Order: sequence, then structure tokens, then C-alpha cells
Amino acid sequence: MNLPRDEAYFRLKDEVETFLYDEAEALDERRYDDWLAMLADDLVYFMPMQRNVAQGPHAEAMEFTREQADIHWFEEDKWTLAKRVEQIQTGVHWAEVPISRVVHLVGNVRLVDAAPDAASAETVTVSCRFVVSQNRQQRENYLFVGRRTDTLRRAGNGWQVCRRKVILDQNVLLAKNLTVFF
Amino acid sequence: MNLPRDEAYFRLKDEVETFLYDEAEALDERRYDDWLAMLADDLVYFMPMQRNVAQGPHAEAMEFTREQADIHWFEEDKWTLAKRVEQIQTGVHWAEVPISRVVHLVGNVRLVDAAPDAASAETVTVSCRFVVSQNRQQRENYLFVGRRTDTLRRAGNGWQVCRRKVILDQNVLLAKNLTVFF
Amino acid sequence: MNLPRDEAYFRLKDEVETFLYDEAEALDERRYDDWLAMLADDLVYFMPMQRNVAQGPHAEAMEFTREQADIHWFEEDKWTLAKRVEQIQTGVHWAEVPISRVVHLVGNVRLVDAAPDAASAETVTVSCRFVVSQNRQQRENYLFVGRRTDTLRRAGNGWQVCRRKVILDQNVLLAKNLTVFF
Amino acid sequence: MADDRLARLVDTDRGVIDRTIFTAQDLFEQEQETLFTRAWLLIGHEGMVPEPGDYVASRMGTEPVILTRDRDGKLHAFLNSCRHRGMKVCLFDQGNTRVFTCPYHAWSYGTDGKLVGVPMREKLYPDMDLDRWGLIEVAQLAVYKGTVWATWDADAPPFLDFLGGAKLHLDLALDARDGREGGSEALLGIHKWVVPCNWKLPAENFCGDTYHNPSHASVDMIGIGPSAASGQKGRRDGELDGAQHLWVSFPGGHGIHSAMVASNDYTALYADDPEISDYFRHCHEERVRRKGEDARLRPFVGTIFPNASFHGGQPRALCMWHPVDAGHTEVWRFFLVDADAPERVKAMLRKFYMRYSGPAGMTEQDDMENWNYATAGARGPIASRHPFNYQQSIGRHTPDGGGRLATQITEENARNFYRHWRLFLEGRPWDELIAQAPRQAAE
Amino acid sequence: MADDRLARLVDTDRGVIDRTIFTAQDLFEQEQETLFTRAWLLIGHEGMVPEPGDYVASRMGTEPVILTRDRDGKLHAFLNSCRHRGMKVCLFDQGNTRVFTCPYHAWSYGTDGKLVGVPMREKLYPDMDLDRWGLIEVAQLAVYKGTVWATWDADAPPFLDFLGGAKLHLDLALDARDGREGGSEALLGIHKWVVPCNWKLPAENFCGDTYHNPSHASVDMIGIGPSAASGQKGRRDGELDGAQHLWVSFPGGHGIHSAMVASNDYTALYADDPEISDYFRHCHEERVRRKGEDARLRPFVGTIFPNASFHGGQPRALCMWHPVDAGHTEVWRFFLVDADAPERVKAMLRKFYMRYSGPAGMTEQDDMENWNYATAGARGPIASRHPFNYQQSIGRHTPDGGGRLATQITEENARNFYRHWRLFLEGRPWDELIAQAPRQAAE
Amino acid sequence: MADDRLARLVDTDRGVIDRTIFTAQDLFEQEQETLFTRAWLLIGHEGMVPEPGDYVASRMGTEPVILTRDRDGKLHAFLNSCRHRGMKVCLFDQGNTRVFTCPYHAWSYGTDGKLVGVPMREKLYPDMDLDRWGLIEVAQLAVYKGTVWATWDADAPPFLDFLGGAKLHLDLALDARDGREGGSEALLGIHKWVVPCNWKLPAENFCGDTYHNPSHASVDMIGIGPSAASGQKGRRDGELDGAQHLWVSFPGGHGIHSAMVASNDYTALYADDPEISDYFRHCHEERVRRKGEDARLRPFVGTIFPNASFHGGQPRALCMWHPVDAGHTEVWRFFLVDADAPERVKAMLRKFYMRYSGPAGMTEQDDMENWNYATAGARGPIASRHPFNYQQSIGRHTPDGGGRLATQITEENARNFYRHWRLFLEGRPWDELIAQAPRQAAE
Ligand code: FES
Ligand code: FES
Ligand code: FES
Ligand SMILES: [Fe+3]
Ligand SMILES: [Fe+3]
Ligand SMILES: [Fe+3]
Repeated sequence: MNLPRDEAYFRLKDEVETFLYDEAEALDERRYDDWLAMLADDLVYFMPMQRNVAQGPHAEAMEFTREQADIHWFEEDKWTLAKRVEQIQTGVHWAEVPISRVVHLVGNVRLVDAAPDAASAETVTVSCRFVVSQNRQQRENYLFVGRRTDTLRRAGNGWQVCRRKVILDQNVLLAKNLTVFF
Repeated sequence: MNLPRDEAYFRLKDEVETFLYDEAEALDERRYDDWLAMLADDLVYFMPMQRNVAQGPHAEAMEFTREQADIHWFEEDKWTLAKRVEQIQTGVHWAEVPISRVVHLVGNVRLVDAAPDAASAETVTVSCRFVVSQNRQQRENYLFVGRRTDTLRRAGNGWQVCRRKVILDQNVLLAKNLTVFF
Repeated sequence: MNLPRDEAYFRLKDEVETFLYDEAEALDERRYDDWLAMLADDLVYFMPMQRNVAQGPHAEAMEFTREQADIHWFEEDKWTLAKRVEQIQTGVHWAEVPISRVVHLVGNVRLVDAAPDAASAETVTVSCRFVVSQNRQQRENYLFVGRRTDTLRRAGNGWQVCRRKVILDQNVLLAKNLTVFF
Repeated sequence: MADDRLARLVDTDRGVIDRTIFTAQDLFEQEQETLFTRAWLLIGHEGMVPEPGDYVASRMGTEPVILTRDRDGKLHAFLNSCRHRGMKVCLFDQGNTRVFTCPYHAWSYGTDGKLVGVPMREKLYPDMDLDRWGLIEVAQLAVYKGTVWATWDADAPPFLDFLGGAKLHLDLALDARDGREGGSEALLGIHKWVVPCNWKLPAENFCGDTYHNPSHASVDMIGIGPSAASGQKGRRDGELDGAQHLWVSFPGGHGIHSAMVASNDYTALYADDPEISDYFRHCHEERVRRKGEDARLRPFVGTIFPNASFHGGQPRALCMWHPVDAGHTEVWRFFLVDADAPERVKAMLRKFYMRYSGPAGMTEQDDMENWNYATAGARGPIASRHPFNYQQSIGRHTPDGGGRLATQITEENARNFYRHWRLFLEGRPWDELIAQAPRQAAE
Repeated sequence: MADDRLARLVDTDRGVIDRTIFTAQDLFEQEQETLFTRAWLLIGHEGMVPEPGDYVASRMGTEPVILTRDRDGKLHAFLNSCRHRGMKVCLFDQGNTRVFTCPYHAWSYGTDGKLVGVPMREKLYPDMDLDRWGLIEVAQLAVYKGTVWATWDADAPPFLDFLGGAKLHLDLALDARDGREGGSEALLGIHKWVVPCNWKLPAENFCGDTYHNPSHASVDMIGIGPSAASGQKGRRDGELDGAQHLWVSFPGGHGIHSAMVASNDYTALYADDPEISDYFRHCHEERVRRKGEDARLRPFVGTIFPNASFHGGQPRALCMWHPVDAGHTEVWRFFLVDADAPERVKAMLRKFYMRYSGPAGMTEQDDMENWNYATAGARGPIASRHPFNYQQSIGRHTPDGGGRLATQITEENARNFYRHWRLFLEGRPWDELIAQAPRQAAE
Repeated sequence: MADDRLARLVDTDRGVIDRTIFTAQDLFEQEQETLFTRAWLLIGHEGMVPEPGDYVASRMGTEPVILTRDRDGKLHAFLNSCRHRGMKVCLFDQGNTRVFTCPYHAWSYGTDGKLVGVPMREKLYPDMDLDRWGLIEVAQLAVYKGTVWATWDADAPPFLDFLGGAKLHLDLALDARDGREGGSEALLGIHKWVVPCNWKLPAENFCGDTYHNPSHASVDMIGIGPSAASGQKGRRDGELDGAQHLWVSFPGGHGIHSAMVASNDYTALYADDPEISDYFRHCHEERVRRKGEDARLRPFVGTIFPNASFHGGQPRALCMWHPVDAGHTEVWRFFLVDADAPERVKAMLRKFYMRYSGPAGMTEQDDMENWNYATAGARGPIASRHPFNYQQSIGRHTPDGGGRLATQITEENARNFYRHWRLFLEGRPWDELIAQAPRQAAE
């Protein structure tokens, strides 16, 4: 979809970028409750696994684990994400004691779709790239680089994420765990 | 060059960013033919090597291998890039069997020049930084961080890359090969 | 603070982004004197260390070393930064002989504050994320990923950094030294 | 065989084990030579290769293998390495093929491992005996209720003999929830990730370390089980409340933790969804109908020596702790459901499994943290002078069939695990490896 | 003990030392076993744990330790590793606690190291002797003018005996600038970073390698000292101009570089700030008043064998060169000021320290570059055939108390360092390790 | 010398070689000690250091060396390591200097390696013999048609004796395309990159592994050669169509693959550019004129034992397979053109070279993939029980001068390579290393 480049488009693009950066800030500053407030109640948060397969007509279907059918890195809803936050906040979630130092850099922000249009958008689909750095304890250090497609929905004066698909682009996971939010 | 910050500038900047992000998307989604369509027929695609040399008046000349004279990582045209795509598509280019999982993040996008001007630009020079992540097979993982200067030329409703200079900022290459497009 | 999204805001955001990208370009091209000119005379350049501490009410105070009280990675002013540049330029600062190949990627640029307002801003607070890659000699390679909060002040037609706080998000420093500017 | 060194390192009679066995790279290599080349290893599930020509990548010890179903439907497992110069002959995680053609010089092998193509063979290899240069195949392969196991050792006893009394407990994980034999299927998608720990720590943990409950304080406090949305705390539903827990260790080195519930009365579970709750009640009733009093035995966890573990119910999974080096383990995990369970049940279980286990598993993350830093804490000259304490409930067990039964929390299963680890590293003959009472433990 | 190999590697009589001692991983491990388990090691500063229950993370050799102040105010140092399975019992760099509870199975230990909590102990460990399973504690701990030192060796001599004649010089770093004993405090914030070098190169450098001045040409050219803004060149202010420099090496392996200034006349320093300049003049006058002619002895640098160094004034710091492996060192550094110095003085010093030392230190960066590539240059078969040259000023020293004094730039301190390194690696008894004249050097 | 182990590992008579020689780190270190310190190694090209004072960084085995041209124009090669503490004395990849001054303590060395500056020498080193402390220089250095070779072994035979009969074939790469001796120059810019493979796999590949053609199916299908834009398939132009290929192995361990074309008739090549096509026709005619029937011998590839290879024409390059560790190789590659070729020709060749070879080389990428995973496939206890097959065309060769000639695709060159590898690792005297018929192969 190609949105016309009018003032509404630029305003919307800025809104969306700012939302994504604010979200990154909330996570990096460990303001988890602020972050949860940015997620819609019906959120789908999905991160498939990827297999090494041959090129060919069905390659993509075989490459990714299938949503609502297979085992993934994540197929979550807001309830489980809230549980994950709650777990960290217990102070005895050992994998996050002490809490990781995390940096979210979001780039290549592209408005893929706005419905019904940019001026009066109720939902926006936005694609991006991310670099997420996790550093913990003395020398634990992991870098996650990948792609994300988010669907945002207008909520009051702001936005909420109602769907997030994360492509991590790893096969054997290179990190020891996935305590980080993407 | 300092372009005046008028509406034409903002429109052009958005166009250029969108073009670069679309290009990254095409590559990351392995839509190689879409990608080739984004390259001008007279493309120069150049990635010099870098040497460790002493500071001084001729340092930069000695630091970089010289275009059209020396051996580089890449000094290509559209024909060879198309050959590289064709090679991957044979399915027996072993270095890309299975095909790498690649993420292109492009940042610091700066309009360096627009000719004749932003409003009626036919060519644009744009500088950026990139993080390119390559992951393959089980645990092969390479990160390429560098700088790029592109010259884009208007082509129909869109743009094409007619010159790309990539500075990888490595000496001994830290990856086992260069099957990735930058 | 939430700046109204008017034309002045977009113009200011572009100015600030361009300034940060120009600064990155000056550093990556080793135009150190150009870079120093982008720093205010009363610059505070601060990079605390971070400790692993338990969650709790005083956690943040314990996590970061305290400005103007403790030992940090950096607590500098323009004079020391100029000295660092001068040192590199001697040609016998062995840790930078040959000079590192450095790439600064700046992302998530957010205007946090503009005073008195966007249209007539004299100072701007801007937050960002960075990926800084340092490559040197044959195979020395370090990646710094972190957060930065800058205060810029209008200076003539442009801007100058008058305060920079860098959060590197490491505990034991993973690089052998800190010869890179952030 | 450095018997004396091994005896000094592993003293299960006194319940002390040297930290070195978790850190020394030379012992790791001895493990690869003497243990992983002999023991039966879990390599996959039949459902991963349903059709002739199907293959899936697996591992045995540190080495890559391919599990294939040949054109006649027979399963094979081969080292993924060409006989010519060792190149990988299979470049993918899974697929279907007629032949594995080596990318380097194009020797090709059938799905039964036979060398079927050698370019210019008549001219360049006139005397070649093709039968001697097929893919390197495991010595024995066994399918047990869908799970696939293999060993490089032709002298190894049949899989079920190796499994011994642990079969009863493994069955509880593999059999259908309504008591029918078998009937489980593997969900697609194998979690694979690398934990910076020695592989023996998770293997030991799963063989019956019930004592590590405090590790999971965070999930227990907040509740993440199938009834958690309804307010239930704990990391799973309490189907074992009030049960007599059982820890059994077996010849061969296996150890399990199961439980005998007080009665066949049903405890309501899966409160978040009445349909699902009804389904499990139905399964329960069927199971009781089929198995009578035997239905009271319920699975929890277990380790089939050396590096395969299972989770029996909540979640229900099979684990491979693939050794990488003394300090790293590549964990593989796949999950089971009953093949004929309603989609709604499968969906609920699938999501519960993902939030419980694996790298994103809220429960397992805390295990991994402990394995990681327990391995780190085993390093160093001073640490090495202070062996680990394996004295928990020492001597508090009774003979039980071929094994030993404990009815209180115990490290007897761990002691049994390391006793057998030592026997393997000493290169003992198979009769000693699966003998009733391992010899060095004169009790 | 491979005495012959060691004798071949370290020949301090002829002043040649094999490059292998900086690169061979087996020698590194021998160092861990024979040296870091016996010598007194610097582990922190009292000021890091002022209150009962305070703790701070430290290291001894490659192993993590916790320095704690128990409920009675007594200092302890423990291996940060549970006696059960080795898990870290303390997860933080610093804090205050009543008890260290292990995350894995919740054994808990008091701040005095005693095992105070074992879940279900009565049932599972009826015979356990709690006293035998406390945290692994150092054999001896000593506090000296705020600095904290420890050894794993119960037979080691008391710290001050080990320190010997080096005490006089260490005092010059630790005592107040006005000549009072003690009075220094550690600024908060410990620089910790990893340098790709063998740990002995920085230890040797700090024991008195004055010859490496050319390393610092860049800072000397531009001026970064406390008077640099006023135009002074050099990396520090010239308080030692015209002094007689002294290099002293001691039994135990320590080496220092101090200087005797020509007179007690004051040289104006710290020109950038008159208030600060006045303060230091005042300190000087007080010091002269208190110490008389002894005030002429001024500190520069030194290494307390094996891996603790100090910087005596500009900057004023304590260094730990923690070994990681043969090619990597984790450097820890904390800085000292007089506790009662004015804030303005502390602020100036703090900033000077940060621009001089540590990973961002303009001076130390060039040292690190040399240590890094000197280590790299010690690798390889051809390099290994050409020992390093330690012949500088060989024989040019005189006995001085228990040690040797040189009055010209010398590598005698380095020779002494490696002589003792060899004695430790040979496993010599303590009387030989701190004897007046190390035996193998028959002079 | 573990002769028995080596004999077990390398059995070239039966054509089986143990996978361990590609993976064991102890054998890698034995290679460094016994092979790379003795054999002649390629270290660069004269054109990289044209002027007095010029220098360029190079490597021998794992160690960094500097190739310099001294003030008198003489070439030298030195270990890049100070005699004092081993610091790098040259920090750059190339440049021009009068003196190499060490950054650490400023000892300085002339471009001829002499120690010419020692700060404060009279006082601190009164007895120093400067001649004994110069840079560590290679024992012998040879320039051959621009290429520069060196050895650490004073007893090694002269380079051309070492090269032996391989000279004829190396000449075909180094000589001008029109048949004049020499005349080639190195393009500036050395590809340097790290491949995760054992160094012997590429060395073996280049010594005449013609059988690996299937590796290059992708480039052969699409066409990337100098006539590809005109529709020609294949990875290069077919100048050897119909030729009799020749594989020759030599004492010393070298192996080459050349070809004898049927006649001196010209095959039109380089169809994409008529001017270039004409140029090469002209070169061909001149070559025939000069060399007559000898012009029919055309180069392909070869390896000069142990780790230098050449590509004779399309492309035309010299390779160094620098060992890093058992599993990694740092590849260096520079390319040749005739110095007096027209710019248009040089430009075309340059671009062809870059798309064919190096990390971005469409052909070489697929080689590297095979070397990478062949090395990986050589690891592991089961893999190690199954040696690689080197039986191709075994016995199918005839004596040829000092070497052996095969006229069909063969692994004889590889067998010869490993035969000599074994002799070097056994520490044999030079007469055996370059003897006509290596002894252990009793045929
Ligand atoms: S390595 Fe497989 S055919 Fe040669
Ligand atoms: S490891 Fe500490 S209680 Fe078990
Ligand atoms: S290391 Fe070169 S002069 Fe000291
Ligand atoms: Fe657990
Ligand atoms: Fe220094
Ligand atoms: Fe090839």
C-alpha cells in the first residue's frame, strides 16, 4: 500500500515513530507497567522459529513455524506478558536477578498501512528493524537483530500495539534465554 | 551542501528514506528481482578495502584501495549483481544453501545533495550508516557495521541507485565470505 | 513533555536529527576539529558506570555511579575532550596508532524537551540510542550499544552540545579501552 | 582408563563429587569417547519423518546425525558427513529427498545410507567396494512409542533392556492421557538453544531433583499454570496434591520422579476453560477404567541416562542435553500432546508449554540460571578443593525391582547417575553398566 | 614440579626470560594452583563495606569472592559459591544483607559464612555437620590502613611480614598527604575492564619500569596534569623534578619506585586552581613538620607481589591485575583521596584520575596497548626461541635492608619479581619465598 | 616425534588419512614447530616494497613478519616483535620508514633489522652487544620473478632446489602472457579474511583437486567468465577445451595441475570486448613464436608446499593459507597482471578476479563452504574412527623427472602432500624432505 504523502501522513508517521521510541524507552528504563499500558488487551505477540530448508515453492511455509499450530519462541497474549512483568517484579526470578541492562534500537520504521486512511487512521501497520542489546551480570552480553511488524490501534489520545510479529533470524538461539521483551 | 528546509525537502527526505527502507525490505525478504529493479543499469557498487597506515598528509589515499585501480572487496556493476542473484537462485550456490537470514538496518539517513533542487530533484546523494546481520545454518552469525553513500536517480515514479559506496570499516574481513548485499 | 506537532516541531526535529547525524559523520571521518566546534564550551560529558544491584527503592541510586561524586568511565568537559583530540593528533598515542575505524549509528531520536518552545527553541533535550562500532589493527572489534541524552543549545545558525549523558549498559567494560567518542 | 582419578572424583558412597567433572575439558572428551559412543541416545520422534524420503537433522553427543526414513519406510540414522572428505551431505534441518548429494565432489548416498553415486567411478576408483563407503550408520536404532533412540555400539543391549524399569515411568509420559498405550504426537518446532552449563547439571536436575523447588519461587508466587487466569497460584495445576512422591533410580543410570496419588478420585484441573476441564476429567475416568489402581501412578520427570529427559504432564516434553563442551550445552526440546486431543486442548497445552519451558519458559529460565552459574562456580583451584555435596537422604532407599526406591526427597537418583557415569568413563562391559547393583557402591 | 623447565624459562642471573611464561596456558594454570592460592592478594577497601551486613564482590585469582562485614562488624572473605552445587550465593556487586540464600536449593549462609539454613534438614540431612559446610573462607584476612588483603594459605606469614620493607613505600600511598598515618578513603566506583594481555606485564610495569617513559610521549607532549590548563606540559605535575629516584626490590617479590627529593622546599603544584595549590602547600608543610627529613621520600609506583599495584600520588590508586587466562587480564582499579580533603580538591583529583587512569585514561591507554601487543608478540614458535631481555642495569644495585636498592633505572625489580614467580611455581616453602636472598640467584 | 601416531594417521599407501590431522590442536602446534619453521613460505611480492625504506606486513605461519627493503635496496624479513619485551615494532600494514621504533621503551631498529637505538644504553646496558639483539630475521630469503619467499631454517636448501620441478609450472603463472620470462606485477590490495577451516584443506584443494568441479555448479550454470556477458557459460573461458590435463606431484610436497593443449591453434577468448580479445590473440601468437611447442603447456593451479598456492590464468593469483588454529585459516590473496598490459585489459581482469576469487568470489565462496564444513565434519569421536578416502586413481601415475605424473584426475598430488606433511612432522632431515621418492611409500 502506498499512502499519499500529505500532511496527515507525516503527522501519522511522526506519531508512530514516537510511539515506538517511547515504548523502547519504557522498556529500557524498566517502566514495565507503562509498557503494559501500551499493549492492547487482545494483543498477539508472536515470534516463530526458523528452520534451514531448501529453496523452492513451499520453502517459506517450511522455514517458519506456523502460528496457532506449532511450537515457537513466543506465542503470547497480554496476560502472559503481564505475568512475565510480574515475575521480574517478584525479585526472585533468578534469570533476571539482577535485571538485565537492555537497549532497544528501532530503525527502518515504515508505515505499511493505515486504515481507513492516514488522516483518520484507527489502525496502522508498521514495519521496522531492531537491534536489542542485553547485558547482564559481569560479562553476559547478547545482541538480537531482527525485524518486526506491528499493528497499532488508536486508543484514546495514543496508540496500543494489538499485534506484533518478531522475526529474530536465528536458528539455534544464540542467547541463553529469552527474558527480553521485543 | 545545505538544502533549504521547505516542504519539498521533507517530502524528498521521506521519499529517500522510504526507498532505502523498501530496498532493505526487498533484500531481507529475498525478493531479489524487486531489488535489482531498484538498481540503475549503470550502477557502480564499490566497497574498498582498508589498510592500517600512519596518520599524515597522504593517509587517506593509502588507507583505502583506489577505485578503478586496485583490488577491493567489491567493484561491481548491475550485471555482476544480477549474476550473484542468479547464482543464489540456482539452489546450488553452496555458500548460500540454505539462504542466509539477513537483516538490513539503515540509519543516520542524511540528504547530502539534491540536483537541481529538492523540489525537482533528479539525483540525490544520501549518506547513511548500516547494521547488517547475517545468520545462517545453525550458529553462523556475522555483523557488518559501516557507512554508505548512495546516489539515487529518479526513475519513473520512483528512484534507482546509480552509485553506492560502502565503507565496511574492517581490515582483515571478520566474516568468512561476502555473500550478503549491502 | 509533549511538544505540539506543528510545523515548527517538524522543522526542529529535522534540525536536531541532522545535527546528530552530522556530528556522527564528523567523528567517523575523523574531522575532530569540526566535532569540537559542535561542543559548547561549558559541555558536561558524562558516562557513569553501572553496578549489579538488587531491585528495590534505592536500586537506581546504587546502580549508577553518582555524577560529581564517584569514579565513572567519563566525567569530562570540553577541555579534556580537546586534549583527547590533541593526543590522537600527536601520532604517538599508541592506543590510536593506527586510528580506529569507527562508525556511529544514532537511532530512536526523540525530542524530549524544547525551551521555550519548538518554534523558538534555544535549548533542546534529545534522547537517542546508539550503536558504535570500533575496528582497529587486524581484528580488534568492539561494539558499543547504549543510550544517550543530549542537551543542545542554539549557537549561531546551528547547535552545540552542552550536556551529554551516555549510558553504555555494561558492567565490566567489554572493550579493552575507551578511546572512542560517544 | 584413569580409574584412580575417577574414583577420587566420584565418591557416591560418601556423597561427595569433585567439581572438576563439570569443568575439565579432558573429562569432557573422555565422555565423548566412552559414554556418548556407547549409550542409547534420544534422537527424535517418528512423527518428524512420516513419509519415505523424509529426513530431519539430529545430534548424538557433539556430532550431527540425520534421521531418515528410506524408500521402504525404514528408519536410519547416519553421521552427517561424507566418507570422502567429511563435508556435510545434508544441509537442511528437514526435508524430503531421494538422495543426499555431497556438495564438494558429488558423491551421493541413498536414504538408506548406501553410496550410490561416485562421479567417474569406473575410471578413478576401479577397485572401490561401494558397500564399505556408505554413510556411517548407527549400530542400533529403536522406536519406542514414537520416540527414536540410537547407539553407536553394536554390543549395547536392546533399547528396552537398557531402559529397564524406567520404562514404566517413561510410558506415563508417552501414553495417552486416557490410559491407552502410545497415542502421543510431537508438536512441530524443536526448541534449540545454548546454555552455558555442563550437560550433566540439567540431566541430574531432571533425574529427580525435587529439592530445587525454591528455584521456582517466582512462578509459584504469581501462578502461570493452566488455571492461573482463574487465580490459581503455582507453576502448574496441583494434580499431585497429597500424593506420595516416589524417586526411583535404575541400573543403566536412569532416575525418575513419579507420584502415587492417594486415590483415583478426580481433582478438578484446567479451571480456565470448562471444555478443557471436562476433557481432562473424561481422560481421567477412562484411564481409571483401563488401568484401575495402576492409574494412581502419575508421571513427573525423569532422565534416561545419559542426556535424555522427560517432563510427564505439565508440561509434557522430551529433552536432549547435547554436550557442546565442558561449559556449554545445546538443549533441544520437543513437546507432546495426544494426537486425538481436541484442537482447543492442544492450543491450550501448546501455549502453556511455551510459557513454562524452553528459552522463553518462565520456569525453565530460572533452572538455566542455576545451571549456568553452578557450572561457573565449579571452576577454579580453590573451588576444586571442595567437592559438591550429594549426601541428601543418603542410604534412605529400598530395593525396588532392579532399582532403588526412595519415598522422601533424595539425591539417590543423582548418586546413581554419577555412579554410572563413572562406570561408562571407566569403559566397563555392558553387563556391569546395566547390572542390578553397580559394583563400586558396596553397601 | 617441573623445576628444570622453570629454570630454563626464567634465568634472572643472565637476565633472559622465555616468552612462554606470558603465553602458555598450562603455566597459567600452574600459577593459579601454586601462586594465587598462596600469596596475599588485595581484595578491596574497608570503606566499601562500612556497615554490618555490607558486602562487595571481589576476586582472588580467577575466582569470585565476597568481602563481607558480619553482624559483629568483623570482615570475612568467602568464595562466592554454594557448598551444595556451587551456585553463586551472592548475585550482586554490592549491598547489605542478613543472609546469603542460594537461588538453586535455598541453602543459606550468614554474613560470617556459617551455613544457617538447609531446607528440610532434619529429614534429608539428619547427620549433617553444619560447621563443615559453611562458605569457603580465606585462611587469613588483613586490613592495612583501609586496604583489605587475604590469602587462602593458612601457613602464609602475617601480611606485614609478607609485605616486608615494601611497607614504607605503600604507606606513602596510603597515608594522608599531610603526613598523618592513614586517613585515605576510596572513591566509590571501581573501574573494571578486560585487557588482552598476560597479567604479569602490568604487574611488572608497575613494579618499577621507569624505562617505558616513551610510551607516554603523547600525554607528555600535550600536558594533561593538574596544571595543564595553565600551560604545564607532562602527564602530571613535576613534584619529583631533580629528585633521586630509587628502585627497591624486596623478598616476597615486591618492587617499588619511589624518589628522594633534594630538599623539603616546596615546589608549587596544581597551578590551575590557587585554592587547591594552597591546600597542597599546606599539606606539604604539615608533612615536613611531622616527618622531617623523612618527608623527602616520595611515592611513585609499586607492585605488591603478585598482582596488586599502587600509584602513589598523581594519580593515587590501587590496582588489581586479575588473571583471566594466559592472554587476558581483568583490571580493577580504585582511587584514593584523603578523607578530610576539601570537596574542591577531591573533585579536581577525581577528574584527573579519570583522565589519567582506567580504560579512558589517556596515559594508561598507551600502557595497555603495549601490554596487549607485547603479549601477542610473545606467541609463536619463532618468538619462543628468543627470550625477552631483562638485562637492564643488571648487577647495579646494593643491599638495602632485606631488599636491593638501585639508584638508576633498572630491571632489577622485574628480575626480582620473576625470581619469586619461579619460587612460587616451584612450590617452595614460605621461608624461601620471603627469604632475604632468593636462593637460585647465586650472586 | 610420535612417529607411530603419524604413521597411523597418514597412510598414503592405502589412501586413508585420519580426520584428526584436520582437527587436533596438538598436531596444529606440532605443525607450527616442525613445518612452518622450516619450509620456504611465500611472504609477498617485490612490488609491494619498491623503494628503499618501504615495508609491508606479512605472516609466516601464525607469526607476524615485516618485509622491508633496506636503505641499500636489499630485502629483509623480520619477526614483527621487539627483542626487549616483544611489542610490535611496526604498527602498520605498509609504509616507508628509516627506522622501526618500538612504542614501549623506544628501542629502535634499522630497516636492515639492526638494533640502532637503545635509550640510555651507555648507562643501563654498558655491556650490550647490539648485534645480538637485532630484529629476528629469517634465515634465508629469495625473490623469484617478483614473488618473495623466506624460511626460518638456515639448513633449508635454496628456494629453487626446494621448488624443484614445480618451477616449470609456477613459471606459467608468473611469466608474461606473451611468453617472456617474468613481467608480471601484483595489483595493489591484498584480500585478507578468515575461513573456519583447517589450512590443509585449501592447500590440498589447490594442489590439483580437479574432482571438485561439482562444487562450482552454480557459476558454471550461469556463466561468470570473461565472455559471460556474450552468453558463454562456465566460470571462465574455455582455453583448455580438449586439452590433456596433467597432474604432477613433486619431492618437497608440491603438486600442480596444468594442461597440454592439443595444438598451438588459438581459441578465441574474451569475447565481451574485441580489443581485449585481440590483445590476448596477440599474446598467444607471441608466446608460440617464443616457446614453440612448449607453448602448449598451460597453467591451471598448484600448491607450493606447504601453504602457498597459485591460480595460473583465469584468475591469476597467489594465495597464502595462513594457519590460525586447527579450525581457522587466514587467507591472503593477491592478483597478478602483466605489467605492460593495456589498462583496458587490466581493468577487465581485475574485475573478473574480484568476482571469481576472495570472500566475494562467486567461485571461491563455494570452495570455502566446503572447506568450512569438511573441517567441521572431521570432528568428533565417531567421525575420527572413519578416515578420509584418498584412494582416487591410486597407483595410476608414472615417474616424471623428480616427480610423478598422472594423466587422469587423481588424488596422487594430495597423497604426496600428506606424505611430505608427515615427513616434516617427523622432523626428517632435508635430504629426505626433498628426496626423489619419499621413503615411507614403498611402492
Ligand atoms: S567430500 Fe563429499 S564427495 Fe568429496
Ligand atoms: S546449589 Fe546452593 S543450595 Fe543447591
Ligand atoms: S618492548 Fe620494545 S623497547 Fe621495550
Ligand atoms: Fe526446575
Ligand atoms: Fe605507564
Ligand atoms: Fe574450487
